[in-house]
Amino acid sequence: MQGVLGAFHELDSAIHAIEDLKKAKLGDITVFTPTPRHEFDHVLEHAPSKVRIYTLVMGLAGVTFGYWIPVWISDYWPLVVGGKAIATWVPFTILGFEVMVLIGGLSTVFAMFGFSHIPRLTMTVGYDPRFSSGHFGVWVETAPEQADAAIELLKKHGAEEVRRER
Amino acid sequence: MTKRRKWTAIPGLVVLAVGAVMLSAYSGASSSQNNSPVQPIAFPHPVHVQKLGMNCLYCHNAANKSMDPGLPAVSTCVGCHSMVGPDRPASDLGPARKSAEIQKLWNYADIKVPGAPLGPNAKPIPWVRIHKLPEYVHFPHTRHVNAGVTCQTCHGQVQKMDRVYQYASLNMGWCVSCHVNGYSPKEGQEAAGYEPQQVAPGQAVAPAAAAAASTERKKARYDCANCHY
Amino acid sequence: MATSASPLPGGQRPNIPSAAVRFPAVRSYEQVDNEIAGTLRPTLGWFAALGIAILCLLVGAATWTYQIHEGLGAAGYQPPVMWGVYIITFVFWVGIGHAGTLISAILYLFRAGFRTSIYRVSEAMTVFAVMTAGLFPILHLGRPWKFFYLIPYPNWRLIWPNPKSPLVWDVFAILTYLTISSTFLYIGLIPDIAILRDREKNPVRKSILSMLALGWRNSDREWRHFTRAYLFLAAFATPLVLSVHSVVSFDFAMALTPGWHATIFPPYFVAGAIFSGIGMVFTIAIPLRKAFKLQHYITLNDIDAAAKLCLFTSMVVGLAYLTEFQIAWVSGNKFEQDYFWNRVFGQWAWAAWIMLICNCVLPLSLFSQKLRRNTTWLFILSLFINLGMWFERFVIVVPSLSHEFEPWQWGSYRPTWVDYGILLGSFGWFFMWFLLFIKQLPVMAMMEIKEVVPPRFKHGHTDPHDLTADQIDPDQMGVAH
Amino acid sequence: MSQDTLKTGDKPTGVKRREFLKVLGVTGAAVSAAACSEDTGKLIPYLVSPDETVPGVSTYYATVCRECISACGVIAETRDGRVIKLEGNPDHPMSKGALCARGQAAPQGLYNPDRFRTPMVNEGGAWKAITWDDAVTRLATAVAGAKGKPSVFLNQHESGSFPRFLDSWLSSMGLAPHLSVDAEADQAAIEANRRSYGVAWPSLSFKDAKLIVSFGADFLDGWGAGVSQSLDFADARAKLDNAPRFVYIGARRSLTGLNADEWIACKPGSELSIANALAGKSSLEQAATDSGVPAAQLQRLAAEIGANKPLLALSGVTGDAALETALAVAALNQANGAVGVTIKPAQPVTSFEGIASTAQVLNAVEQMRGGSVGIAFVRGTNPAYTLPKSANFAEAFAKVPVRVSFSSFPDETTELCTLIIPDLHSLEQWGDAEPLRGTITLQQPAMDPVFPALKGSTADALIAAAKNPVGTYREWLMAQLPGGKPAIAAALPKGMMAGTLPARPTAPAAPIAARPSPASQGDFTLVTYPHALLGDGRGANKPWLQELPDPVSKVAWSSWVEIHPETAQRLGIDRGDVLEIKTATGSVKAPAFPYMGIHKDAVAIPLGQGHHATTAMGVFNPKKDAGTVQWGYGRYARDLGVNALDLLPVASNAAGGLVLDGMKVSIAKTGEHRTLPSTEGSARQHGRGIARAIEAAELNRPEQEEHEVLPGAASAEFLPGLRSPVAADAQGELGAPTAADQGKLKGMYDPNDVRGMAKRRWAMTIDLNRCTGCSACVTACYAENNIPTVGAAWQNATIWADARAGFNIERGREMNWIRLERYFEGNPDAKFGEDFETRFVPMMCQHCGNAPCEPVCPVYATYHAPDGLNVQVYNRCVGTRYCSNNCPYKVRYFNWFGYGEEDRKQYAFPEPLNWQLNPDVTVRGKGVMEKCSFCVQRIREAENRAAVEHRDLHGDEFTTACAQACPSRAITFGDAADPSWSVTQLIEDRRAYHVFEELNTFTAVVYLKKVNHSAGAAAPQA
Repeated sequence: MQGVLGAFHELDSAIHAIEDLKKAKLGDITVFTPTPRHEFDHVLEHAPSKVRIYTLVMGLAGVTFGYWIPVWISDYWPLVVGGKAIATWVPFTILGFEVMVLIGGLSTVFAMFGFSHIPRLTMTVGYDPRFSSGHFGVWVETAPEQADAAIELLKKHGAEEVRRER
Repeated sequence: MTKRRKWTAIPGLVVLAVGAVMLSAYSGASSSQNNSPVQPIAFPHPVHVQKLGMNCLYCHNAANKSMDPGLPAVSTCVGCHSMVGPDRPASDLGPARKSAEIQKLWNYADIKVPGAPLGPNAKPIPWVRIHKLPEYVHFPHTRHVNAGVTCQTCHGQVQKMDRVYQYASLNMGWCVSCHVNGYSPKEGQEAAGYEPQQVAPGQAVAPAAAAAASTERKKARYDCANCHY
Repeated sequence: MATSASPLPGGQRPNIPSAAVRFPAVRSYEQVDNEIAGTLRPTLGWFAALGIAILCLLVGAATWTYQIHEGLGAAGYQPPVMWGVYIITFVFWVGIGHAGTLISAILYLFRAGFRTSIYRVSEAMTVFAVMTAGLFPILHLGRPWKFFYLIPYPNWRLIWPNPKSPLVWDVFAILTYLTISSTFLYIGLIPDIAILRDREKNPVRKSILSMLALGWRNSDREWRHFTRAYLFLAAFATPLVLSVHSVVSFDFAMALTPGWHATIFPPYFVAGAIFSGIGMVFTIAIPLRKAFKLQHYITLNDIDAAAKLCLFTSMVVGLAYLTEFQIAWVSGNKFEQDYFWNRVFGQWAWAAWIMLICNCVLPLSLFSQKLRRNTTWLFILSLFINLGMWFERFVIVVPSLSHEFEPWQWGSYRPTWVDYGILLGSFGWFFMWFLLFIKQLPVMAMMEIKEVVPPRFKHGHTDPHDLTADQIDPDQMGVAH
Repeated sequence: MSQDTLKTGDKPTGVKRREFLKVLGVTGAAVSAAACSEDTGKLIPYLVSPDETVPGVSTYYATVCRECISACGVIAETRDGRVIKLEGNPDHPMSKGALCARGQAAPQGLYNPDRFRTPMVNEGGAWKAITWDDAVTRLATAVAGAKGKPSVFLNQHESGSFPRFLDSWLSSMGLAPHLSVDAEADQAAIEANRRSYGVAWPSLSFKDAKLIVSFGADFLDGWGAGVSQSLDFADARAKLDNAPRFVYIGARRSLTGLNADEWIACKPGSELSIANALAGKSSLEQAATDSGVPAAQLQRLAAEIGANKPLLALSGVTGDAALETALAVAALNQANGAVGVTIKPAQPVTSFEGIASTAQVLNAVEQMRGGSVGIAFVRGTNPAYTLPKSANFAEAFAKVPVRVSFSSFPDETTELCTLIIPDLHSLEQWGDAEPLRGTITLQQPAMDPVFPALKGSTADALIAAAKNPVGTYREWLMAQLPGGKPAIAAALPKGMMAGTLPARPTAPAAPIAARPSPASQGDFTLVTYPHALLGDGRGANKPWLQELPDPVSKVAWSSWVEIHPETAQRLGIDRGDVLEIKTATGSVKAPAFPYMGIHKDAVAIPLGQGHHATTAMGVFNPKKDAGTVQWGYGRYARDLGVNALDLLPVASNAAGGLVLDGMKVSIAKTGEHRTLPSTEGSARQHGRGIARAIEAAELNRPEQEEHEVLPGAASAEFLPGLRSPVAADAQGELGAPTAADQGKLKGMYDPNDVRGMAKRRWAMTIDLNRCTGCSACVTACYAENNIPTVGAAWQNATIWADARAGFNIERGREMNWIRLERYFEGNPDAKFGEDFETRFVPMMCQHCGNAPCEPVCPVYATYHAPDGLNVQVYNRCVGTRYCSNNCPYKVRYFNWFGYGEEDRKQYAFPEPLNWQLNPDVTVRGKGVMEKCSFCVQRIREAENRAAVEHRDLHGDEFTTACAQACPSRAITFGDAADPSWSVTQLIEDRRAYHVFEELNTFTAVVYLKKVNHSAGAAAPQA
């Protein structure tokens, strides 16, 4: 995988660079930013995250499981305590809730990992330590022949540094 | 970047470890099943039970009367073995020989010559215990024996064991599953290794035999206080 | 449509300008990194503090070993007071463990600005407090080596824990809470760890940080899912906070014991927990702010806001106390009335009054803005609040048990050195973790601070894009126009 | 648990290890639940198995109890050759199957760790263990040496043939006859009985009395034949119509006094004038002024006596006018038609015959002091302790060259001896007794001697020493008994035979030569009395009796000074303030116990504590001192409390009995404070209706309308409690799975829904009208259920912990599964003279149908068994103690230390006390909760027996330990779901109620209200 990486110090220059890159259709664009700026979402126009679906489904699965454990346990070895019914669903709501939160919460996290491809075993090309501190990075995945165009475009928008990677 | 890949294995290992722990806990790996210690005297159950046809209750005489099965007093052994000494003549049990084990018995019982009673310095035989329930478990042998549970159901076919070993796990789950699912005389017979007698069609069956062949499962209470108090 | 009205240029939602001046003294992203990551350099004072904490922990550990060897009688239990310092301290720590998630999750949903600078500290506090609290249910067992009987796992006994027991609810609630809150903390940490990773020179530390950062690279895709997941996690954590302390309160409310058997307990406990938690946040954040020279991040405005929350919860707690007495009064239940009389005017008056003064009287001083903005006073007050909240649990646990239905079995309670030793140990354990944390990982969420620090621009704010939007708005993330 | 391994076998204790191993090897002996090791250990078989015993099955021997002089017939339960429990002999006229706390504790004498394990000789001040034969030869030479010289033999009084054998032996050796000593017997009463009725002790019939008046006669705690008297008294009071009213006259309200309907608090020593006045010998006004009792009260009493014949008046006065009072009371009886009706000289209690008076003992002491005595013997009794210090027994005793002791324990007297040949315990030797004229009770050894080094009883030793041709004592004894061998063989199983023994010589009573003793000054009068449980002190070395709270003060492991709250307030004395009590002859220091039942000008101190070795020995340390002889009456008794006898001058009443009260004392605060080791939380009910009572008149009134709580309507509320939900019953024999609902509905959400309910429900009724508070049930429970005692000084923690006797009890850590609550009724801050009522409530696990303890347990360690038991599973318990917090009755007890683990210093059953452990009951380890199990082991035993015999349980087939022991038959146990059990009738009694019924716990224990007979109601409405 190869392409061109531009590092910007100013937010607006990066935004404009991206717009032009999109117009020029030079390839897929990935933006690196120290902190989430929704300007990028506006220009990149990505679809909303699907994480919420996992949260919902696994939450429901969790609450079901959370009710099922105590009921099964109680019936598995029926012992009367305090003259109460063997499977008393009312207090089991607590367990249901806790297990829902546990499974729902964890699966949300794992869904997030999955969608954003982490944990990532290798540092892919097209990343620079500066992007975690102060700089915005724009990575265009282009064929070598179009690379020069991309470089020129990024430079025009005032990228501090532009480099070609493979 | 191999270094990076290694650590992805860690969660997997953790999962495996947890699984293993649970499996061992579930399978009762902690119990002393199959433990078969060396006894001070290598008492041959097969000879006494199968060849000589002695009943379990002859020696373990309290099994049907008490919580404890009871253990033969040295005098019980000597009852026969003061005559049946170390010098064994040829018999259907084997050629003439000198039995080291009976000699040991004589040493414990302090007997020098055949026919002598227990000597003055007789001391009990320190048998090594094999089947042991924790003290907080109260197991009434009498109740089980009288309910027709054959000894072998729990102790295995001791009549075939040259050296007795712990047959069952004696785990709580093991006890309970029998109480819950029930026990039929037929299973008992099979466990004991007795052939169910063949009955020709139309031939009357002795009631005892019929009872022994019954497959009706009898269940038992399984609340904790049956055994734990 | 025919109308003379003219829309805003650009048709964008107008944004909150105030956010721009949250941290007047913070100019650039790099400054955030340098200043906050700069606090990670260990100092002599830190080593000293850590040493003391570990010493206390060792004392506690030794005491527990002795208690296990000798039997629980080594502690000061006096039947019918079958629960004592351990359960009191358990509830105390669980309570502390609430402010963290509250601040980070609930305030996050409410968009409370003052959250940004203190939530990392309080989340860490939460995790360690819950880790501490989690020890006590095991500590106070007669046979701690059998604690696994409480955990539902398939076993050859074929027998399981009793799901009707509040203590089993506790196991579930506390473990869930520990898992979720530590996940919450960790997720929030990932981007910051990435920052540290990129700054780190030492190869060993770098590789460790790389593992922890899970290869985070600040790509737009990562951020998109990250913010979404963070929002839902916060949405989950919020009811969890409320549920956990309610469950803890069930340990008491589900019992017949006069003084315990009350429906008000869940809200009462939650309020108390939040109150004590904020108290602990002050105890921790105020010295930290000084020691790390972060006054321009944890601004007086933030502290003032937190103090207001503290005042509010204090009044809620006070109301709960009054309600308890009122319930006893109108209930016409003799046992209940006897008990509450005994609580305030009898045997246990001293404890009850410590509780009332520390939790309901002193915090009233926060009506004065001068005091709200006086960190010294807040620190002192927070110590009183911690004390008062410990005694609140004391008043709930001990007097109730010592003065129950059966007069023949009325008794008293005097803890022994064993109880105090283990109490000390718990503080050692908590602060050991906390001190280790503050020198390994940033005590403030750098990336969230960057969110409210204006980025660098080339052509000022004349851009067709809404570049004045310095406030991140999770609901609008990734919404296409 | 490795108790049953060989490695513990080689400990050099004198115990018959082998026997013990046999036992433990084959039986799943009782050991700690916590210690569930994989160490399976060894199986040690018998050499020759005893014919009549089956391993793991109890064998029962009828024998005699020798703990007090009554000599009740008892049955010893033995398991694999060990006595594990004593129970009353149901056929015996004296005990009728009941047994008091002291009798229950006998095995702790048998297995007492401080018992002498070998004979010992004192050579040059150093003690040395010798063989039994050696000891006997030394005895023979000593006796030969003393021939012709005067001699003294002090023998603990006992009924039967041994005294006769002893005298014949002594005369054959040319020695003086023995003195039969008992420090507890009321010698004045005995002498008065002799003079008025011609017998030492007529049997009393409370049943036939219309009015009972007791002048300080504590017939429920130690005065006379305790068990039979309590049985009869309870029966009398249980008659709901015209039950006798009971008036107690005395300066101190004892346990007996607390059972009275009215207490007439007179000045100490003024009983005489009251008795005379009531008998019409003097004016009531005179009596009123002497006694400080309002005349009106006395007049009412006089009227009552006139109106309620026959009367039963008893005198147990111990002042110097004791004999005169007793005679006056006898006159009162004769005047009111008591003789032959309520007092039956025709059926004398023969065990009281032949007691030597204390005066005789003191004269013997003087004889010794004279220096002429050549040899002195002591057996069972402990004069160095039971005689006032002012008698200087030790100094006189020292003048005797040869001093032989046959005592089993290292007590004060034994320590002064030169030769010790320990007697066997009465459970190890042959003997006989005649408690009631015409009933010979046989004492047979229930087991081989615990310590094989002790080859024989005292009698055997004497025989051996005399080279006497009679052979063994057993042979001699058999020759004495009527009917010969066949009759005896027939009698042994029952332990009784008809016939009488030769009458015993009684020395004429004479007071000791009056000795000038300095007159004490002080504004208080001293009252001392034998401890209700420790008696004259002989019970002090038995942990059960030390642990058992005194029925009145509820104080354990300690002495106390009773003082009236009014006086205490006046002097600024608080409960627990250490007071110094001074007389001219001595002084003692003990904590104060403000008690409404003591005259405001008197202080009372119980006897029985304050045992000391001649040289101080320091706190016993189980790890180090286990091997050494524990002088001062053993590890459990030594240095506890004070001996009130130190205060007494040597003075005797006209009957020769020691004067125990009436001397002036001065009291002073020492400034010290000691919390009393008491099980009492609050002595008041605070209107919580735990112990309820009802006026007799009220009770006899016809039934009220329904909504009234009182009469039998109760059963409706009872149903749920006396039914129990079923689960975990695969067989369905108890109901559920085969019930109408197929076992689906196992709940009790609707208490009136009978589906899914069990066919069996173990339940219990406790009749508070019968209960006298004697606490025998508590000790019986300790014995049956292996309950540890926790009060010993060394049973606390180790580091920075308080090593004080009773400290665990101060902290409420006592383990009594059944406890006796003593609640005072009436004005809490009453001035002296205002009467008060006392109610005793035996409180144990109520086995609730809706048990609060059950749902809170996280591990199912406690749950509701299909047969209605609230079960505690020790091995499942993790010790969260939540169950106890949630128990309204507070009847759950926690093992704070390893009381049941033999390697702990807190171990409650040091060798050989652990021989007594009940193999059917798990000994609890540290960190687990325990509580009353309704003797589930007995239930299982019965169920097993029934199952093996292919039958159902019979009604009243067995009962719990407490119910069995109860000397007043207050407790009834049974299956509430099966009408063939008598408990089902009692539940329907109109006095029945549940404690804390409003909590909907649906308890299985039903209490029957106490019935009061107040003064007003007492007037016979004919």
